Amino acid sequence: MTAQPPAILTMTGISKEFPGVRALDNVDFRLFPGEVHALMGENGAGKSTLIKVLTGVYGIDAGTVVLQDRPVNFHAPSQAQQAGVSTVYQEVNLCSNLSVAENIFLGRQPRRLGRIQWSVMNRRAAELLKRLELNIDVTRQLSTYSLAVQQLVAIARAIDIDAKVLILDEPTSSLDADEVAQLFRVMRQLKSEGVALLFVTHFLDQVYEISDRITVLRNGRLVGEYPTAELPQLELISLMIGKELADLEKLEEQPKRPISAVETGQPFIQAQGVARTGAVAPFDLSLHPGEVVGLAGLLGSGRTETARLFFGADRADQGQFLVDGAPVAIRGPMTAMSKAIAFCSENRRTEGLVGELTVRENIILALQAARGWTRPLSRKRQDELVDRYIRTLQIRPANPEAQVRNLSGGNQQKVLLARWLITEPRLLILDEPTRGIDVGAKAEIQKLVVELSDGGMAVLFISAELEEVLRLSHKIAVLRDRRVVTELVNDDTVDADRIMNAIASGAGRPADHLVAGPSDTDEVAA
Amino acid sequence: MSTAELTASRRTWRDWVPTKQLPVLVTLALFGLMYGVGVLQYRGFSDTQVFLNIFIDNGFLLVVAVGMTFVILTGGIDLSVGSVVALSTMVSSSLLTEKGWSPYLVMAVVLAIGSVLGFLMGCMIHYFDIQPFIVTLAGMFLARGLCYIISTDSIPINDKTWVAIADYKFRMGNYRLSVSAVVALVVLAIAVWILSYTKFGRNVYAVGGSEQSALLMGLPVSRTKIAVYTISGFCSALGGMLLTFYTLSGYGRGAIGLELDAIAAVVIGGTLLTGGSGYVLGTMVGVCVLGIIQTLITFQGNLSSWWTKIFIGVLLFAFIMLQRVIRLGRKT
Amino acid sequence: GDGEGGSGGGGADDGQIVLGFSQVGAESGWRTANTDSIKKSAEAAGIKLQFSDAQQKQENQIKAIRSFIQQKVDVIAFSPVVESGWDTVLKEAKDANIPVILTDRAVDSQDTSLYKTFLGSDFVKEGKLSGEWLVEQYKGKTDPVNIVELQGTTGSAPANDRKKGFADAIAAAPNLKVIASQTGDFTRAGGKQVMEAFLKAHKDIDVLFAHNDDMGLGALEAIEAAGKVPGKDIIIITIDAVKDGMQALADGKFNFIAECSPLLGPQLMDLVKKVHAGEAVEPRIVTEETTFTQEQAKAALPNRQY
Amino acid sequence: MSVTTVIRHRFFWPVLALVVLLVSNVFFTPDFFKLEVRDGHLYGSLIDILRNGAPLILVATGMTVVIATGGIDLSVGSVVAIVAGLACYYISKQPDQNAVSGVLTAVALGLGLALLLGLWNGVLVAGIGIQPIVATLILMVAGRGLAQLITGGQIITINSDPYDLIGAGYLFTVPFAILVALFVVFLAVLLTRRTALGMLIESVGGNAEASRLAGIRSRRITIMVYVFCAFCAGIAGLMVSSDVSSANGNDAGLWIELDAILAVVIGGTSLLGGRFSIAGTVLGALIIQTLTTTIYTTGIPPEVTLLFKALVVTIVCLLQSPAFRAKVFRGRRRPVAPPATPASEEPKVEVPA
Ligand SMILES: Nc1ncnc2c1ncn2[C@@H]1O[C@H](COP(=O)(O)OP(=O)(O)OP(=O)(O)O)[C@@H](O)[C@H]1O
Ligand SMILES: Nc1ncnc2c1ncn2[C@@H]1O[C@H](COP(=O)(O)OP(=O)(O)OP(=O)(O)O)[C@@H](O)[C@H]1O
Ligand SMILES: [Mg+2]
Ligand SMILES: [Mg+2]
Repeated sequence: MTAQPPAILTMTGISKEFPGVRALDNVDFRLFPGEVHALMGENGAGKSTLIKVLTGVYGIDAGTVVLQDRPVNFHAPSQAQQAGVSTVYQEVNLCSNLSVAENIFLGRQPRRLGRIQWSVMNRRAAELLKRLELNIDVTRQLSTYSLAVQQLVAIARAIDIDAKVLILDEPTSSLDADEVAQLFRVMRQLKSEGVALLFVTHFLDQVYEISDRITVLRNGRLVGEYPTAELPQLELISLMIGKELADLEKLEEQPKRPISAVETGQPFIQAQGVARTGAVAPFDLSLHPGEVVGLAGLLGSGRTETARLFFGADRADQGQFLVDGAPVAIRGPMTAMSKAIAFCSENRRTEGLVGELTVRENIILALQAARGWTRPLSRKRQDELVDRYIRTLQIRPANPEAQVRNLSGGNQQKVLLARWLITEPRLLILDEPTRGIDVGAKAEIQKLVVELSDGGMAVLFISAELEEVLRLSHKIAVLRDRRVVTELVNDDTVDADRIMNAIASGAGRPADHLVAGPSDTDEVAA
Repeated sequence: MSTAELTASRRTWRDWVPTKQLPVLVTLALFGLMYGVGVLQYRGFSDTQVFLNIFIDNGFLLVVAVGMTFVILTGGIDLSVGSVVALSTMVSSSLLTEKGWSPYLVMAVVLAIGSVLGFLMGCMIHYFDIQPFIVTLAGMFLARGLCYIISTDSIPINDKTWVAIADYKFRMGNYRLSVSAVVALVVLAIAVWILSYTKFGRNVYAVGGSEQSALLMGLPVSRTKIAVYTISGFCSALGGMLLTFYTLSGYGRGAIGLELDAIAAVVIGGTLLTGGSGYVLGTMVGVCVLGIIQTLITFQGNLSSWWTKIFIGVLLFAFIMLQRVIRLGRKT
Repeated sequence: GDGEGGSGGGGADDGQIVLGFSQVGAESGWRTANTDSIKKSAEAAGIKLQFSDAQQKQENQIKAIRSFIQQKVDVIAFSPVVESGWDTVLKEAKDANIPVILTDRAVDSQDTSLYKTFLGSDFVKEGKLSGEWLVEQYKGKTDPVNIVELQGTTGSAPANDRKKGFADAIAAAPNLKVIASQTGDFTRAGGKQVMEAFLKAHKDIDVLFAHNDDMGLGALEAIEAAGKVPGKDIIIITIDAVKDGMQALADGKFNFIAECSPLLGPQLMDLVKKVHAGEAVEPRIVTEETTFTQEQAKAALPNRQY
Repeated sequence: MSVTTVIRHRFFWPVLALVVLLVSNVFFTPDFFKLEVRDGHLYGSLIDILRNGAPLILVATGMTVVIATGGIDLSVGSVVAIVAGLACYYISKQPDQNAVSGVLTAVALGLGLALLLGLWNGVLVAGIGIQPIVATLILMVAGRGLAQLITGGQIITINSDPYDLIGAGYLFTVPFAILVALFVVFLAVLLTRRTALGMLIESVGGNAEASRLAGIRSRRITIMVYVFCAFCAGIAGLMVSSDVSSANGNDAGLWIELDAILAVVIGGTSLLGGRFSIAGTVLGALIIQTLTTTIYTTGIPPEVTLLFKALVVTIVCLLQSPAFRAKVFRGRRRPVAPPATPASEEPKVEVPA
């Protein structure tokens, strides 16, 4: 096509097979300097695999890679890095036992006379993060920060490496609009410096906002390469999903029941003055059967921590919960589950799945835990349940005996969701359930939430995508600085702007006594 | 607002106690407590030389434990250290006494043998993806077997240089430190420096934190992993040499079970066996704790053999419990 | 250490002799009996015993001896874990004017002034006595005699020495041949397992020589399970003469035992007193030991204390 | 089943190692595989291997589940010695050592104590949160002393026919010890695979935090596995003491923890926890016992024994390592490029056949 600058990276005829799965089949891919190239495809289409094959994480079965006119064959990510390819992989791959600054500079620490200069490193790390509008204590251990911060740190690390090619595999999956904007600003600047950017995301608006060119993969095969400007959104979706446009109409959203129809009778669960020192300030929140309550707030505002209290993942040290009007001490996940509460964590890799176990085992895990080890689910029953949810959520590969760790990121998320759905909870807490999920599946999940709530299930819904929260929730609790600042009934008057206003001018001051706890958080310049 | 201001304004008293170093500090405090008990309980315990003797008597253990710290920080383990220590005592003594080699050449050979063994184990662990426990267990059998091949008897060392080194004392007023104690402290200092001020040292922590992440971050994982086992092999060989300064002999059945002492010292010093967290200075405190337990028992002087073991167990238990209680107490 | 003079006699305030004793460990019944005997006789002799267990580690023994020196005991006695490497610490003891007595095993120091005396059994001799008895049994016969040997823990002194003594003795009779030799770690279980394997691998075993009674006792069970009669089909020679071993000998299951007595407490206390008083003592004192045949065992068994 | 499915089976290499070891014995002992009935019971080298391996099989089975939770139990050797000591001590104090009731009480006492010791380990690990290796190191050291305390550092010899049955007796011509080991292994398999326990253990070992958030009572499970492990070690203790009709506090079970861990790993269970295989462990234990027996029968001198052991362990582990097989058997397909100049590499295109 445009033959003006020669491609910096050309991949031809790439194939990659895992035992039982053909992840890539004769895929071609080109990347030009000074462009943002979006790699699109459904969950499991092979996007991450293509990236890993390129950077030497996996060996290539067949095909050639040419970087700057020279054929390359990397055997380790370090080689790719040295050749000028810098990568942010899909799951956050940092060392959470080290400080933020170290994570950014590992392997490239500023040194004098062979001695690492810690103060220089910390200063530069802070400066670098400020470029992404992140003001945090960089000497703190990375694990004390939320996933979103970790994602930003990974990005900071990648962009600081002086690279000719920058690969970002779903960097925005846990980021809020603000952070995304910052990231895009940085990406544009790099682009203007002639860096070639490869960008993977499931957010279509982001694709159209930033990318110049799109390559679509489906089932490990190349569908085609298109200039973004010439590819309408719906057509892109149909290319990814491989269905006709007409079929997509089904994914259109359904009308939501009005709140008056939901908030009747006794709430299923009520939080009264619940709080946890150093984590969340006292708050009240109630959920009725069939009600979807969204939590909105900026990154690190305490949505996750609030949700964890409902499940007993962390124990509340103030206030009380009423379930069906009766006080209940939620001491741990077991008590919560006995009250039919389910919690789908945002951090699927460390808090959700057991990578070594199979899809089937991961799905039945919570149900089995609730029954106790002496009453195993019969194999027949397991297969029934698992098959049903593999079909409903379109988990791929549709093999219940596949190891979960080998699934693509989005499919892992679906497995986690399935685990909680089969427990048939009365309250389902979904923390970023659509993180890393493709458009088709996302619509399915949203539809599912609506169906479930219609069926009488209460849902506590957290998402970095405000639109999603708005679309699904009957009521939205707005958080700021780990304090519930206001509660909005989601009627026609409420839109993204109003919520942003609520966040910005939120009623409460920052809770000073909270911010410096041991599980301290980042700050976001508002 | 600058970051510095931001963070400064948010500091509370908690921040003044360094969270990361806490396990080491707690261990140190408990060591002080035990020392105090010894001073109150036994005559002559307060003599500073008793304290220095801990280093003189355990110099070799300290060196071995320092090597072990590197390995454990990467999430591995090295069971071969005890046997490699024994092997180096055998190699030194047989080369010196039976072959009459020059002592400096012997030192070089011994250190080389240890490092090569460590290097080979590291390669097996990394390239063939075999669990460290098993590879080093095989290494343990191998080194011990080599000892017996050299001789099943103990071999004395009469070499002049060796004896001179063994007898040399650094004096500070009334107090003495042996060469091996000083060597051990130097090794410790070097290890502290490597682990906190070199790229390699930080890579050790990164690999221990998450090997996969380290790999994806483009760190030289293979080099790091192989290097830590080489270091451990080197330290074991050096430890074996220090042991020969202590005993002036080589014995194939020496240092049996030393690997457990070394691991215990590392872990008591606050390092996590899962890797990625800990300090080599903690290891020193761990060695001191083991040393003081031994000293207490010697001063006690009338424990029967089995009560000695039970007493060691009870002290270990008390120690670890206190460590836990103090740390938990801070968390909430 | 600084302080008052530091010559012998300053240990206990009441003029009681203080003996620092560093034991190898508690690795076997023999060793424990040894410890027991020393503790009991110290008490009987009115000697204050500072006991320390080295858990089979030379380092610990050196530490213990150093600590004895620091505590200014009157006499130091110890059973060395190994032969070599004692010069330094023994010199320290000598400088501090504390006499040293070796028990159970010798050290290989060139400078014999470092210790007053060595009280103990002679492992080589035990092996030799066993071998000589066997040679005697087959005197005048030329048929090949197949011997299997159960060794003690590899690298331990009794195993090395007994093996050597035995080999030296049977070298006199060319028809006696050790066809298999394996370690049974001085334990019954070890003896049993190894003997089982020997019985399968070698069809014509005439003699079993075990480095201690326990391995012999274990081997007994293996031999019986194989349908052979111990003491008849296979001649059994062992060392130690513990009660169970003597019983087997008296029952005709063993054929010969060379004694290795752990009960050297009384002798040791005598020596301690003499050494403390500055009397001259023999540099080498062999413990009173003997050998037993089946007949002798029957006679000796009733008053066997260990 | 095709040849490739056989070769691909995860037990292929360990089984091959076992077979090679067994067969190599034939060169030294021609009738190595011969089984005969002597004095009304089975007799032969294979039976010896099974019977002598029974304690190791037991301990390794217990160790497997502990390792599956990501833990380790160093104290099993001491538990073996304590239980052996206690049972024999009790029997030795009985007026009639042959009384079945006395023996049963001794067995119950021993196993009861084993359960308590396991509980102790479990509470230290799961309740107090001490690292398993240290928690069990405490009992490893102190327990050995305890065993010696019970036996007075001496060997307690007993003459009890009912007690002898456990380790040295026969039932239906088969050594009783083999039956006991089989039964416990069967029980373990049943408990872990017929209930959900196995999966929950693997989940805890695979990802402890995720398991907690899935509502698994990981604490309880962890305590349970340590109790089970000590129980297995306890039975092994009864077995070894009964085998030689005596208890030896100093030597019983010495270093058995290393052999057990080795067996577990040879059997394909990762020391990091997660997936476990009891069948694999039994296989591993048999390999180790066969190795020991082979050393005895082939007349390898004791000084070389350890070298030989190192060699075999290395070979077995190498064969088991997929990375090794990939690198060595199929040749290396991708030459390793020097990291600094990756771009100068010629592209290597391989098309899988
Ligand atoms: N290590 C592996 N072993 C086996 N199969 C794998 C492995 N890694 C990936 N796969 C399979 O390869 C296919 C492609 O996965 P990949 O991770 O590339 O998808 P993706 O396009 O990145 O999807 P997502 O949007 O969900 O991240 C999937 O079917 C996945 O199950
Ligand atoms: N398990 C934990 N341990 C320590 N600190 C934690 C933990 N979980 C959360 N935090 C801290 O608490 C802060 C509050 O984060 P939380 O995840 O609740 O916010 P959020 O609104 O969900 O934001 P995000 O969108 O980043 O997930 C986080 O920034 C993090 O630093
Ligand atoms: Mg992906
Ligand atoms: Mg969150």
